[in-house]
Amino acid sequence: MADMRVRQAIVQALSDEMSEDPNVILFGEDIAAAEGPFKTSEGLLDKFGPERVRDTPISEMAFTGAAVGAAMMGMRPVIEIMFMEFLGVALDQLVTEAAKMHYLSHGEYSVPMVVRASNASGLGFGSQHSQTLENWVVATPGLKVVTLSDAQSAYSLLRAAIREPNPVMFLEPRILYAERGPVDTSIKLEIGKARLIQGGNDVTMVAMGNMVNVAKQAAKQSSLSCEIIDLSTLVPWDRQTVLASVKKTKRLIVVEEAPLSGGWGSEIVAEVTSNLFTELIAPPIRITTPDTPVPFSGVLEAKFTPAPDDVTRQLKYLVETNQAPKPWWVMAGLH
Amino acid sequence: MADMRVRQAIVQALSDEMSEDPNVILFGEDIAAAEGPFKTSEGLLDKFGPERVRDTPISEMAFTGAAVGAAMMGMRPVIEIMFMEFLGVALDQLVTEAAKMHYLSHGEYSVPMVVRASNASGLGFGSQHSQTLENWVVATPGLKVVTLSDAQSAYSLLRAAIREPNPVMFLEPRILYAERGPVDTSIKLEIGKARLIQGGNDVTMVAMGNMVNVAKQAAKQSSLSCEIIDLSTLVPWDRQTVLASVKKTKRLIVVEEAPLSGGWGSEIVAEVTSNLFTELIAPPIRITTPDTPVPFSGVLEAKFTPAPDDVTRQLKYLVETNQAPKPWWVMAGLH
Amino acid sequence: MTNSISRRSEIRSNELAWYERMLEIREFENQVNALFASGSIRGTTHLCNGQEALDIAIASLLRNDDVVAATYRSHGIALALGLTPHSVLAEIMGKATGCAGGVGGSMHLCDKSVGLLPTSAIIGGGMPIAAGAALSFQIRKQDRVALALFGDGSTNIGSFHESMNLASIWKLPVIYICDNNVYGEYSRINLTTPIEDLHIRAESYAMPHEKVDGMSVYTLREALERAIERARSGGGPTFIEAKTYRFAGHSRADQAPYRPVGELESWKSRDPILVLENQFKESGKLTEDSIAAKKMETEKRIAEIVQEVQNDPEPLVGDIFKNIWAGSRS
Amino acid sequence: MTNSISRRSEIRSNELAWYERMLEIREFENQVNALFASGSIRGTTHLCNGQEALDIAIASLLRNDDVVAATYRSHGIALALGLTPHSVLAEIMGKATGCAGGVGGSMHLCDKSVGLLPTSAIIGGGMPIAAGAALSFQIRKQDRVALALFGDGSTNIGSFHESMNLASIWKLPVIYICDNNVYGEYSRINLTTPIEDLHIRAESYAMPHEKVDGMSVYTLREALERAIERARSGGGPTFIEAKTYRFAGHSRADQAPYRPVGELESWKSRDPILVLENQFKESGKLTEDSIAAKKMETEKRIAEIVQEVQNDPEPLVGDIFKNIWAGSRS
Ligand SMILES: Cc1ncc(C[n+]2csc(CCOP(=O)(O)OP(=O)(O)O)c2C)c(N)n1
Ligand SMILES: Cc1ncc(C[n+]2csc(CCOP(=O)(O)OP(=O)(O)O)c2C)c(N)n1
Ligand SMILES: [Mg+2]
Ligand SMILES: [Mg+2]
Repeated sequence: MADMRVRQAIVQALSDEMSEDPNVILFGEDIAAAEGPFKTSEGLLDKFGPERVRDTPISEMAFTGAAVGAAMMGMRPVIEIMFMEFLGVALDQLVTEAAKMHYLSHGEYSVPMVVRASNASGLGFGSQHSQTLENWVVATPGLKVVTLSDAQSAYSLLRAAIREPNPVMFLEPRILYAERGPVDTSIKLEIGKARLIQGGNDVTMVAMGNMVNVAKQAAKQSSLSCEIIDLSTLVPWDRQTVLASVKKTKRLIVVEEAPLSGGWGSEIVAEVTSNLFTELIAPPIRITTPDTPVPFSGVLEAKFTPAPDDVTRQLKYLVETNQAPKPWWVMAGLH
Repeated sequence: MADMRVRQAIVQALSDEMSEDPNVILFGEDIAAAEGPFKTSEGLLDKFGPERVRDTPISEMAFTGAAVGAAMMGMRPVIEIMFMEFLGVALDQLVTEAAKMHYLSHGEYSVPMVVRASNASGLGFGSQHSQTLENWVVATPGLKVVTLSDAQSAYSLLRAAIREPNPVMFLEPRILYAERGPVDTSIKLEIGKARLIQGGNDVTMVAMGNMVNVAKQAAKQSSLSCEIIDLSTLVPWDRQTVLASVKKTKRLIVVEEAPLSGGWGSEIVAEVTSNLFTELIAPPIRITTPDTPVPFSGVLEAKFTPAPDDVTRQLKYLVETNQAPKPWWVMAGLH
Repeated sequence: MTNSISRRSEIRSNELAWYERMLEIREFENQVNALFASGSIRGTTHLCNGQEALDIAIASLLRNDDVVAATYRSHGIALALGLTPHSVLAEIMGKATGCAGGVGGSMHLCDKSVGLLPTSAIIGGGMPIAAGAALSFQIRKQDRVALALFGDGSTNIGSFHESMNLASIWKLPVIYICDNNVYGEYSRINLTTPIEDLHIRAESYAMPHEKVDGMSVYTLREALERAIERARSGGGPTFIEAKTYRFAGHSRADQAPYRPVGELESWKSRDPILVLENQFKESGKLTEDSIAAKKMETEKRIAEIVQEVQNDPEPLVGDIFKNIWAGSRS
Repeated sequence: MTNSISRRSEIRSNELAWYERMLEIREFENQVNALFASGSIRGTTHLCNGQEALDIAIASLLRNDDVVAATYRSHGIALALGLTPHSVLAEIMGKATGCAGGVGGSMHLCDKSVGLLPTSAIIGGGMPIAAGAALSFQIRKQDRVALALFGDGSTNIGSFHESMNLASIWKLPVIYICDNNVYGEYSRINLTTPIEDLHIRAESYAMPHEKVDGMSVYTLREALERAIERARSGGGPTFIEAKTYRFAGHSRADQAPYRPVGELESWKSRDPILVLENQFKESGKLTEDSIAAKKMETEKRIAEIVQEVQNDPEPLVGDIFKNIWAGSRS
């Protein structure tokens, strides 16, 4: 079991899938000769050649659509959208074409493609290159949405995504690319299954991406017994695991990097509340980023995402009072 | 006070704003000479001339972006995206440019533009022309999102949207264009304020667009006392009005046309639950469309959106048992 | 038995079938128009009257393993490629027997057996998809071809530009065909596009291009043959502009009040059915009598199909939940 | 007092200021590069070394009420248009004194007083915005001009195509300028684009176009003057391709290992600063001595600014919540 950076785990997953299945092909901007702006395709051009690993023009709509067409013919294209925001010029192909293709062909065609995109904040890329933007790809029956949170999930979820018969939006929090972690290449993770990060009894914390790490640190520095679930797949999310956990802990906190208004966490809260209303002993809450664009300044960006301290404070308040705390940025005196 | 169709109310609002403010201009595909695919700009080319009322090429990205640029120079462009899905080729300009322009210019520029788009199902336009797609435009600080539900709100909210200093996504459920209703042109509605449709004590129903009508009919045919709120503005939504109502009724039902997974209703449920946890006597629930593409067949499409009967049944179950019912499509034996 | 594949073979092997199929398409569209007017078809329809020659030329040349990415205006190409009038009309009427089981409708036709990809209702939707299909042919070293069909107005969408460039730089076996029928919805092309010959846009991508009379099956076939040969032999993409005319309105009940006086009539004198009819009369393949007989046969056959389809079953309500996820049972 | 407007006047009235401003931009970029390397700048930066001539030519001709929509690679055009090195560097370093208060960063510069719209980090982002600004000038019958600046690789994005077509059909007073610096990120333009002269793409839109030496301020000014005159007088848009070269890597720490051997050196022999320097030396405007003095002055001044900015205050954390909604106080 090797220690790898997340970006290396991605390379490894791509490489392993490409070795096993000649239908797997890669394309995107500067992913071939330059090995990817974030080095997530290092060595793959050399290994698999220019037919299967291709640089594209700056044409997201065209190459996303090309992935749709190639997938319909039985290939398994994996494309890279360098920053999730760039889907804003190509969303049509993913949501309105790819996701509906199986349905509109009466089941005759399927679209086994993966759209990898780096997302989220933390590295000073500014307002147009730092959002999480899961909201663009939810509410789209036919499209699966997955987020990695560490090297192991990068490896195992990406492999699963490539094997998935449906289009998959695969989100990669950019800030994690350089993070190291153990990777056991024999571990299989399933799309649609949440990962139990740690067991606990006082509260269930549901997170994705880098917020899994924030939740872990917050739990560690608190004296509470926290059950932490890495949702991993946002669509379709693992109701069973989450509901079972909250049934046990009777409290729910979602830790997410999306804005409070319109973020995905409300979905978890709504479902849990509808289903476990009488069993909850405290209001389910969300700890999110505020309703603001992502600021560039390092000082501001550091305050934009909830830090472990902020989460710990919310956690403590919730469990001690069984009441919803004010938003962390209010607690922290920012607003 | 005249009776008007919704599409006429839109024309009237556009006309009145254009008369009062020379900066208001219109463009979109076939909105000038042909007066709009849904006749929502009837007579406006004649009245205001070809400088201010323009047909565009089939280039949503270009004309949405042109609206951004014109708005930054102080015009008040109102553009038409014929079907909401077409924003999938132009979302970038709205979400990543327009919404962040004030922020990125340190407050120097603002973008007073309105993007009108027809949306939602019911008329047999099929999977690629029938979605509600609010999810594309939420979670975007800097962008307001509004939905009309009748002729009065078409008129008054559109006027308010045009006067708004921020970019506004203005959603027009297509199925309502032909509906008639009274319009008092002196009534002003505010962006950000929900509309109380009827008072009641047993349950608060929050809806938008055509679902307001479904909620009304459902309430009428039930024996319960329902308070119905037309959210009108989804971003930023009127927490105060909704919370006050649920505080009184102690029960919440959101009736929405978006899919269960990823729809906007979860946001309302999550906020209400966090804030009024101890006062609720029943789990807040959502009555939505199922997680499927919109089917074309009339038989299927009629079953795709919750009908008043379905809502009545859910309502009854919730109030009688204080428990969450199964989804209406399960209750109705569809799945 | 009549199925898509046998109907496709017919049109590849038999020139008279071109004519018969054109009659079929025309009559089909007329009936769709009537059914829409009478309220038997809901939603929208986009008729192809006047544009049949291109559909026939394409179907007469492509192989079954080639693929076509077309648009909401695809009744004609669907029938030409072999889909039965029954399955297409049933889809348009939302019946369980439709080619997409009734969930698609007029804008979403599909038949994998003859390579018709689900048609897209989004302008530019099919253009990169065709490139992607071609990419897979190229990588697998298959001599298959992908073809994208779209209108004049659609050459103004970003996807057109990006797709053409990508196809060219990768030398993909794809053919882009613009059916220039002079209008995009209610706008004459000159009002939205500052050039007259759209095919010159291919220069921006160093892509071979030509313009061709869209009313003549034979002329279209010549241009297409060159493009197909180029694509199959590794020569890359081609852009073809077929000059034609939309005899019907844009969609639904549109009566096209925006046409200049005389324009429709002038184009109708070159009705592609008439053009082929005259060629076949000259060569003795058709006579006045055989023409009349064929027209009668077609009308009768389509009328019967309309009857049949009207009696076809509606989808089951549970069908709403089908075919959403590949590889899962639900 | 030095502010954006006075710096803008300078460059419009004084040819020597062109040279000084080019030195300033070059030295500024060199310092940004060093600051990034040393970890004092976070995120990313995109330097414009080698491309200064175009920025200067533009700023020397546009009026303050004209507007420019540019990109993430905009330190040069920002300084040329008049923004102070202090306010630009402060923005790049995320300081409260930055032109966007530190919330923008290197990719998002802005100054309304000299018409610099917030620069976009999205390829194609500014192109239609420039068209829209031009639309407002046209409707209000103002003789103002909007200008969009972008790179060679950006001519492959859909927005380019759509914006050019819209600008042309509406005859908007907008100028599209492609700064062809041979690379888009790490890809040489010929690997992504099958034509060499990008300006011919304007033919698709019946738009006047020309290619011009991007290393010479005077030549660029001539082309720009023609385009500006055309735009101001109602003649519509122009597309200009300026052939230049990016002396630095694409961004951050990129060392550009992908360059063919000798390419950089060959372009450096036509360094735009050198070109202008030689012209001024010939005409007697500059001497070896005055050049050396100016270079020293510039280095010293920029070094001081670096010091100052480093000591500037960070934004207040509450600033996260500012300027999100227009017209509201929060
Ligand atoms: C992205 C997008 N924008 C707008 C439309 C609405 N629309 C449907 S058909 C059409 C006209 C297309 O004209 P053309 O390309 O000439 O094809 P034709 O209808 O003439 O066959 C338009 C604008 C759409 N479907 N998709
Ligand atoms: C829509 C979109 N796709 C991709 C990118 C990533 N990106 C940033 S700069 C760049 C290269 C642009 O090249 P060019 O247009 O030649 O401009 P240059 O950087 O050379 O000035 C790319 C691909 C982006 N910012 N936006
Ligand atoms: Mg047309
Ligand atoms: Mg470049």
